[in-house]
Amino acid sequence: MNGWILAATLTLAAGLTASLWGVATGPLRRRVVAQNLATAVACPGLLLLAQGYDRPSYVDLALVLALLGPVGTLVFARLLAGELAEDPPRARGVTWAAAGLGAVVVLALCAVTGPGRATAKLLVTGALLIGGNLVASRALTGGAGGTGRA
Amino acid sequence: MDDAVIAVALVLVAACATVAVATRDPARQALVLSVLGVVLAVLFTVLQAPDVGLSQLAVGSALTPLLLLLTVRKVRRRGQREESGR
Amino acid sequence: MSPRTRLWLVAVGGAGVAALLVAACLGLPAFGGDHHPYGDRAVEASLAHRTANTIASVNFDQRAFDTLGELTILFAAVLGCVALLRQTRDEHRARPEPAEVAPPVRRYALLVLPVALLTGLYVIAHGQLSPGGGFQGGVAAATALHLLYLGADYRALERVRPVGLYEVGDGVAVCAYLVTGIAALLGGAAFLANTLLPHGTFNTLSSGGTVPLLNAAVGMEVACAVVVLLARFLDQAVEIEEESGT
Amino acid sequence: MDVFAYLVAAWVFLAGCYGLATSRNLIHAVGCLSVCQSATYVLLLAVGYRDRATAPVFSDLKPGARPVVDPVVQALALTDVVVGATVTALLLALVVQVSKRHGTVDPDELSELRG
Repeated sequence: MNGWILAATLTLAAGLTASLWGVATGPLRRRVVAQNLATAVACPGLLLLAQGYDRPSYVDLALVLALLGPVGTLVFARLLAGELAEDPPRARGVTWAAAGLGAVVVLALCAVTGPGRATAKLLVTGALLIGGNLVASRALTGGAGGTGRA
Repeated sequence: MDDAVIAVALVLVAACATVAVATRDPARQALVLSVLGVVLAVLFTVLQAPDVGLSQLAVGSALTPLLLLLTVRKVRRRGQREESGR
Repeated sequence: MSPRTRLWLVAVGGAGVAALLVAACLGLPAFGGDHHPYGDRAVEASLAHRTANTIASVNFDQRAFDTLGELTILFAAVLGCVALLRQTRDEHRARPEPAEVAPPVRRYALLVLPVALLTGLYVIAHGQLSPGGGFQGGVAAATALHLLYLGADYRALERVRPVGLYEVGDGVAVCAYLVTGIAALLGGAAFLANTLLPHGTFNTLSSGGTVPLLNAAVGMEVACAVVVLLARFLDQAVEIEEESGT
Repeated sequence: MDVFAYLVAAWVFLAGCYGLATSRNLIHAVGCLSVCQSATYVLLLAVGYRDRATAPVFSDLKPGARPVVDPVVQALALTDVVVGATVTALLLALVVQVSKRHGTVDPDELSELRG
């Protein structure tokens, strides 16, 4: 029995089911927030899996997701700006919950890993994840604003 | 324990693929496809294929949605112009 | 054909395929079985060539010819896109209006752009050691470049992205892959055989003989291909308008 | 669990095919095709999986310390993910052309135009 994999299973099952439900139903403003949530939940899940399988090299996946996931959300924020401006999303609660989850997971993993290059990588991943999701969520809730052209 | 996480990922992939097909509006389908990309990457990781997961993340999270949305925008822009031109 | 008949046809055909697929699934070796003769031999061959990432070894050493086929598909797909999405005579370019981007988004994009580019290069460079390689890193690096479109606007991206250069880079990368293969041929071995360079020390950046070279060629090819593809689509969606239009 | 993974792959493939056949929008059809593609990755990786094994990547693992899964199917899936994306791009370019020529992306309207 491996506690890390159990935690990853619970995180992924709950978080991704919620974001799948959100992305499948409801108005557009809920769907884009759910898409952002999928990134924010999958990234800590991948970090927990890397620890659970005892393979530090799996952290690369979380790093790439933390970088490109918010880029994907920014794509939606930019190209759907017209529709989103009519009915702007509200995502403060979800965003901060996801950011909190990311922070807790990264700190727990850092505590286990101990100082070194691996910890630095974890911290970078965590910073990119949390920063990226906050910015992406900001862009969705009207930050992209303006004319929504080009 | 490994089996449980694989089963969860498989069920998520099946559900997500079904939703992606059932979503008829291309822009909303692009959103579902981007979630499908993330879920597939998780499945590949638990099937111990991090290389494929990385590939899927790189392609599925930003590239495919961007291509789909740009096509939607081009086609819509044409459609709108024809509506107004008639 | 009326939609109703078509739906029936799909149902009948789908049921047939479903039955066959289920029968095939029941006949496959059980999931998670221990019998992988080909895989075990691939791992041994990879360790013999001192390549730490077996998947990179399969891609760029044991089945390098297969990867050449994949590269050809990639190249052909990009060529097709460029031909299909070129600017025709009855279309003209309209200057897109500059977009207004919220300051935090702009700062984020400019801050993350170099980090993402570096990560892409890291993923390519460590392809033969840790998970990653030319295919993944190339896509990541090329996507990162488009943060400039998201963070600023399309004209900012156009300034730092001479598409012609990337088109040339795409061709050069395919040629580099072929030249590496032919060099092995000239050295008296088979096409794309990994005999050109010493295999090096296990688990270092220079290990694996020609694997890092082919890996870098693929990384360049994929990155250039994605940039060219997205450039064509962005042109169509943002800039090009028909003459009769607005 | 013995065949569940294979059945999921079959389900994803059939769902994609259903979407392709009943699609009213070519962009949606291209999306369904990419769902079909992902079914092949699931099937390939499921065939290569081995219980209680780990990835055959030895940068942080001593060779022989743990059983490893099959790398060959992973290499096949890996290249196809990226190449599949560019083929999707080619199809989308065709859709853009169709919309330019015929002014619609509904396959039913397109067949009416022709006949």
